[in-house]
Amino acid sequence: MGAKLENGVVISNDQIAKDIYSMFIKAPNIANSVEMPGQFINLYPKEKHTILPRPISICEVDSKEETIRVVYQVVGDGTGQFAKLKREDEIQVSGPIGNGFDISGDHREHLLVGGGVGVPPLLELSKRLKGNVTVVLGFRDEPYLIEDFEKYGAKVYVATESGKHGSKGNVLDILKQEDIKIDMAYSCGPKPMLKALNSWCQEKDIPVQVSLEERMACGIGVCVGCVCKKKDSGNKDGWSYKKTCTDGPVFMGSDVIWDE
Amino acid sequence: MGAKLENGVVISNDQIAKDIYSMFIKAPNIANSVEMPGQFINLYPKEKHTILPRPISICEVDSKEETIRVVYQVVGDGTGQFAKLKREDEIQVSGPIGNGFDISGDHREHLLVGGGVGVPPLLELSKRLKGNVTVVLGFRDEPYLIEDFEKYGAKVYVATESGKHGSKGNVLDILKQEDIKIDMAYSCGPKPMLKALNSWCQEKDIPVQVSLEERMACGIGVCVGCVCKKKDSGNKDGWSYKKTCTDGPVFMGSDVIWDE
Amino acid sequence: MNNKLDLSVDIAGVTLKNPITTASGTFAPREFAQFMDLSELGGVIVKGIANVPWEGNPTPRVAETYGGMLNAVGLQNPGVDYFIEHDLPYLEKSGTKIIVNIAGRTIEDYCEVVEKLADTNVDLLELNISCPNVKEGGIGFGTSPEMAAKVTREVKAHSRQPLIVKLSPNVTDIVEIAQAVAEAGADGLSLINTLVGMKIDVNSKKAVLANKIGGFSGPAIKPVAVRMVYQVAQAVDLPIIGLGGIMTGEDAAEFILAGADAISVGTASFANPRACIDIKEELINYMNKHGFKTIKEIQDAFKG
Amino acid sequence: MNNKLDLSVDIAGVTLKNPITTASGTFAPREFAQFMDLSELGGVIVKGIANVPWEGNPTPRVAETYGGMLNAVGLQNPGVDYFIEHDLPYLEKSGTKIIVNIAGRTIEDYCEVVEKLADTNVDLLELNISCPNVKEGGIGFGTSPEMAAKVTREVKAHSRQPLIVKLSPNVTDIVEIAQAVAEAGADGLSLINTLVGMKIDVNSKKAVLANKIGGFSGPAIKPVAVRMVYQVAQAVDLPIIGLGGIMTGEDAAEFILAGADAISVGTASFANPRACIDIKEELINYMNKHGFKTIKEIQDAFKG
Ligand SMILES: Cc1cc2nc3c(=O)[nH]c(=O)nc-3n(C[C@H](O)[C@H](O)[C@H](O)COP(=O)(O)OP(=O)(O)OC[C@H]3O[C@@H](n4cnc5c(N)ncnc54)[C@H](O)[C@@H]3O)c2cc1C
Ligand SMILES: Cc1cc2nc3c(=O)[nH]c(=O)nc-3n(C[C@H](O)[C@H](O)[C@H](O)COP(=O)(O)OP(=O)(O)OC[C@H]3O[C@@H](n4cnc5c(N)ncnc54)[C@H](O)[C@@H]3O)c2cc1C
Ligand SMILES: Cc1cc2nc3c(=O)[nH]c(=O)nc-3n(C[C@H](O)[C@H](O)[C@H](O)COP(=O)(O)O)c2cc1C
Ligand SMILES: Cc1cc2nc3c(=O)[nH]c(=O)nc-3n(C[C@H](O)[C@H](O)[C@H](O)COP(=O)(O)O)c2cc1C
Ligand code: FES
Ligand code: FES
Repeated sequence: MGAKLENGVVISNDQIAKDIYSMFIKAPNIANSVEMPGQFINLYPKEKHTILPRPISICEVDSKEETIRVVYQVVGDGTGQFAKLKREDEIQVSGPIGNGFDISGDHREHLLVGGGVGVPPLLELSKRLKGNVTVVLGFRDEPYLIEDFEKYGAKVYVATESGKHGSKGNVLDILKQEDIKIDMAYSCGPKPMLKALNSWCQEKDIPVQVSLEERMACGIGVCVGCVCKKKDSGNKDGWSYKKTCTDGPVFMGSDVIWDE
Repeated sequence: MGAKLENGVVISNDQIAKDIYSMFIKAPNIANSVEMPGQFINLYPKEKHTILPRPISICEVDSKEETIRVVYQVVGDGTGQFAKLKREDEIQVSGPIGNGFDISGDHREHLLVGGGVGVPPLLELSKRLKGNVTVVLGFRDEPYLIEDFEKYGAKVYVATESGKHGSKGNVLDILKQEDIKIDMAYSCGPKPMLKALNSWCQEKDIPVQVSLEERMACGIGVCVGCVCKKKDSGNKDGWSYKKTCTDGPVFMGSDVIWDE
Repeated sequence: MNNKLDLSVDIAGVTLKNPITTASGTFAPREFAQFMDLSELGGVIVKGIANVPWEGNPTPRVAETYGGMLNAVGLQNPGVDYFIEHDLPYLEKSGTKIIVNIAGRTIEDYCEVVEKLADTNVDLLELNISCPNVKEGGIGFGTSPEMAAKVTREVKAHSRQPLIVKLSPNVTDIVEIAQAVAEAGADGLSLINTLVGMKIDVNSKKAVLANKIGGFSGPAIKPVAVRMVYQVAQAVDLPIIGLGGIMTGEDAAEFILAGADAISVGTASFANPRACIDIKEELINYMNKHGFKTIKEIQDAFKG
Repeated sequence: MNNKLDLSVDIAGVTLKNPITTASGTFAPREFAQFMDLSELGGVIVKGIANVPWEGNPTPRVAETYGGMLNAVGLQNPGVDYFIEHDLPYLEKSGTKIIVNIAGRTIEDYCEVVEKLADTNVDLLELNISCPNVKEGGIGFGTSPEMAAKVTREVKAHSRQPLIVKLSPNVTDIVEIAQAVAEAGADGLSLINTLVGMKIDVNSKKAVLANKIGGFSGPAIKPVAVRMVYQVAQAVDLPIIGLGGIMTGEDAAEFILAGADAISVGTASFANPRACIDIKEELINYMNKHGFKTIKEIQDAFKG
């Protein structure tokens, strides 16, 4: 269907954990064009010294209300500006962008693994999946979105690095402890986590879809700034650069060159 | 006493004519340091792509309320940002800056001539002058601050270019028509107006103080960006560059080199 | 749009319906067709194409700076054969002029590309001489007048379409380079390419770009670009495509006043995917406000 | 301030109590003393001083650009005799190191200034080789390695204090210039001076500056400055004062990571008269957050 550009209108923008905000944006053209969970949008900061859009995953889409929900962490200038947006403020948005998670197969036992700001896109995914959904989430300190996952019927495990909530440790520790039935794994989060999960899945012969993150400029497939290495016959070493924004962000873990 | 730097707090910021705003800023250190009418302050725009302060004349100072009043026209990016300020917003201010109008003499018949955004500083001047004050103001289309001058007992003449208000024409036309008694003239406004007034005063042998305007960078006497030519023995041609911001903005009309 | 305005401009004998083109490397026709009608553009300048595919640099390749950005994409491109087969047919249907930006590591590389393009419907060639040249030890062709003239002369001898040479701003004397290129037979000039910049992440204590240094573009660099367009327009009698930080129609007018005949929109298209169209409309508003009927009238109105 | 931190740095044998200095032309001691205690600064670099008074350029001399500014002050200054009589005594009481920036149109001009300063309490000299040189036809000394070396060598021979040479960034190869200056005997380097920019007012259709082109400074240019400091620090073994667009303590840290030993705050002092002090405090916060005890430790932490 292609990406749209529109002036979204902020419906709400609330802090839900330390430095973490949940924002609902009314953006009818974009909301009606979302095809797959795991797609993202670009939010354009308003202050003129910040010129690049910020890619943020679609956390939930409500086609009746024509809203997109995003959950984002304030880490710098752009997300700092987003945190100041108030109800009825306008914000330029483009999207939906990218190839999200493939849910067209007939798998029944789904494992969703999220870390930090990789958690949000898994929420829309968990809503759309048919079958049993187990969600394993890792946070540094303070978990968020847990009730949202539970509301849609997922079984949720939480790990925190500090051990303040859930079990102390990381998502892999949970996977090793618990005996979860899995036909297909889906994941989004920091690269080391994705890499470890990919190895674990390979050992167990479980297919895994991973959502990658790269520094982006255009966010719409133009600048070739955001590439990642995907296995194929593209060059003599058996890989080629793919655009994380529009060829991804979701790839099969087995297709990704992890060695960096 | 020197200039101060402080975070002013906006008390009010109201549109009073087309593109013209009147803003009261609480800035105790600055308000308490104003020495002469005709001094100005620097307002620092908040958005990060605008990096230089905007020089704006002090229109009124209230040392009891510790406020500075400025009246400014929206002409570009910086003043556009000021127009969006709301009650209780903070804005960085430095001031008071410059040599204002000299009111230490014992003149009794004062003529104040203002054009456009040169009108505001004359208000504080008219308040402080002892004796009879006649004010002649020129505007393109829509006059402002007239009642304020009248409130302080000045006799006010208004000229507009369009003729919509007051008499059609410019301030010089009024001076030539009316028979105003003058010991000392004071003026602020566009350079062509100042120049014409200076010539007129010279003919009549009336001393005139003029407030000049120049593009400024620092606004505090550092960059030497804002110079104007003042007669003196400084170089072989009988003039030297003076800083409009701190040596001025007010000079004796007879000291200014007008030929540009 | 105002009927009384004539926005068309002539660049080396090719008429663009308006002066708005897309800066090389910042515009991909299919992607932007999602947001605009390409036929509204004066011309599309495609990203740098070499004789063979280039892999480009490792990531991170991009970073934001204060009012600008850095890129070290390393001219990743699929090569001229792929371009002719896959991208050109799409462009031919887009209803705008096609300008191909050419990358190369040797003079032979460049010549091979323009020869392959000779039989196509490409309207104009834009020679990027900021590329690192391998034969002369990595120094860009664009940093010495002799090298710039040499590559221009040879590529011109092999090309059918008019040749615009795109200059690097990272030189002591831009006028000297422009004159050398003009004497060597260039049909027009584009300026400027990116400055060279660097950003260090103070938290990770590492250069943000994998390549450490990269091309610096965006509104931050506009004063350098306007200055160079002005200096070159005073000295060289060739059509100029001006670019570097254009974000608004008034920025476009500023370049035209400085001496540009057409302009390109680069980084602005990342900040706003509809930038080219918005800039065109703002330029029309500017012309109406100031009573300009043609682009030439803007140029002639410059008072120095 | 944290007692465990040692902010002091050594520049050519002179110890600055902290790495914060004031960029030449953007700081006047008496004016800034209204807003800060000058003894909090590592050093004050005063505006360019010539052998005789210079009148400078006509106005407008300054303009704002997107995240930056242009100036064409034309090095207006009252001359070295006036400086020694009127400004130096004030500076001597300020409790900070005194660094004098030197302007000249000929090598003899420069030499006269440093000779007059030899008997004073000035701590360091900073040679501005971006000035137009009249003898060689207006080309800046700083744009050719030969000229830069020549002026450095001669001025060094006439000066008592250590000589920092301040480089112009408007060159094809900054490293080549830095190396030439180093070989000619410079005791340190400052980089960068202003880029060259232009702005045209699209309403008046005139260049905003009377001089048309001018020096371009401010946060917009920071990526160019960081890149040059990095490149020169890799190649030349001299202390470096880094500057160009520093607005925050993290910007200062970025220059130190790139290889600078000290930094100067320029245009930022216009945007905020207390910028030097704020930047110092932010740098201290940065050091505390990252566990740095000395400026050298920041420099050594750069991971490439
Ligand atoms: C496909 C994708 C989906 C994402 N989804 C989310 C999400 O749902 N929630 C969330 O909180 N974050 C998400 N991120 C990360 C988010 O884009 C960055 O945190 C954000 O861009 C930081 O912007 P800033 O201006 O606050 O930070 P700054 O550090 O000031 O940004 C400077 C520049 O670096 C880029 N940048 C900084 N951090 C990152 C990063 N981690 N990844 C990519 N670019 C970065 C910015 O876009 C900007 O161009 C996602 C990233 C990608 C690539
Ligand atoms: C001593 C002095 C007192 C002033 N008092 C007033 C006042 O009381 N009310 C009022 O409305 N205006 C006043 N002005 C003019 C006012 O400073 C400018 O209108 C304002 O700076 C424009 O800023 P901008 O960002 O909106 O415009 P832009 O055009 O976007 O500004 C760009 C740059 O140019 C400078 N600039 C633009 N116009 C002028 C100008 N006319 N004079 C000096 N610099 C300018 C700005 O400061 C800024 O650095 C005064 C100017 C001076 C020098
Ligand atoms: C991501 C990116 C890729 C670019 N690729 C090319 C290229 O392939 N060939 C070229 O001549 N210029 C290339 N450029 C330079 C631009 O065409 C343009 O000259 C520069 O960005 C300045 O314009 P701007 O400030 O409007 O972006 C690229 C710029 C960017 C940002
Ligand atoms: C108004 C102004 C005057 C300057 N005068 C001088 C000068 O006299 N000598 C000099 O070497 N550099 C001079 N400079 C350059 C600055 O010292 C500095 O190198 C440059 O502005 C970059 O730093 P910044 O971006 O922090 O301002 C001047 C800069 C400005 C803005
Ligand atoms: S971010 Fe530009 S192509 Fe992906
Ligand atoms: S504005 Fe800087 S000296 Fe007057």
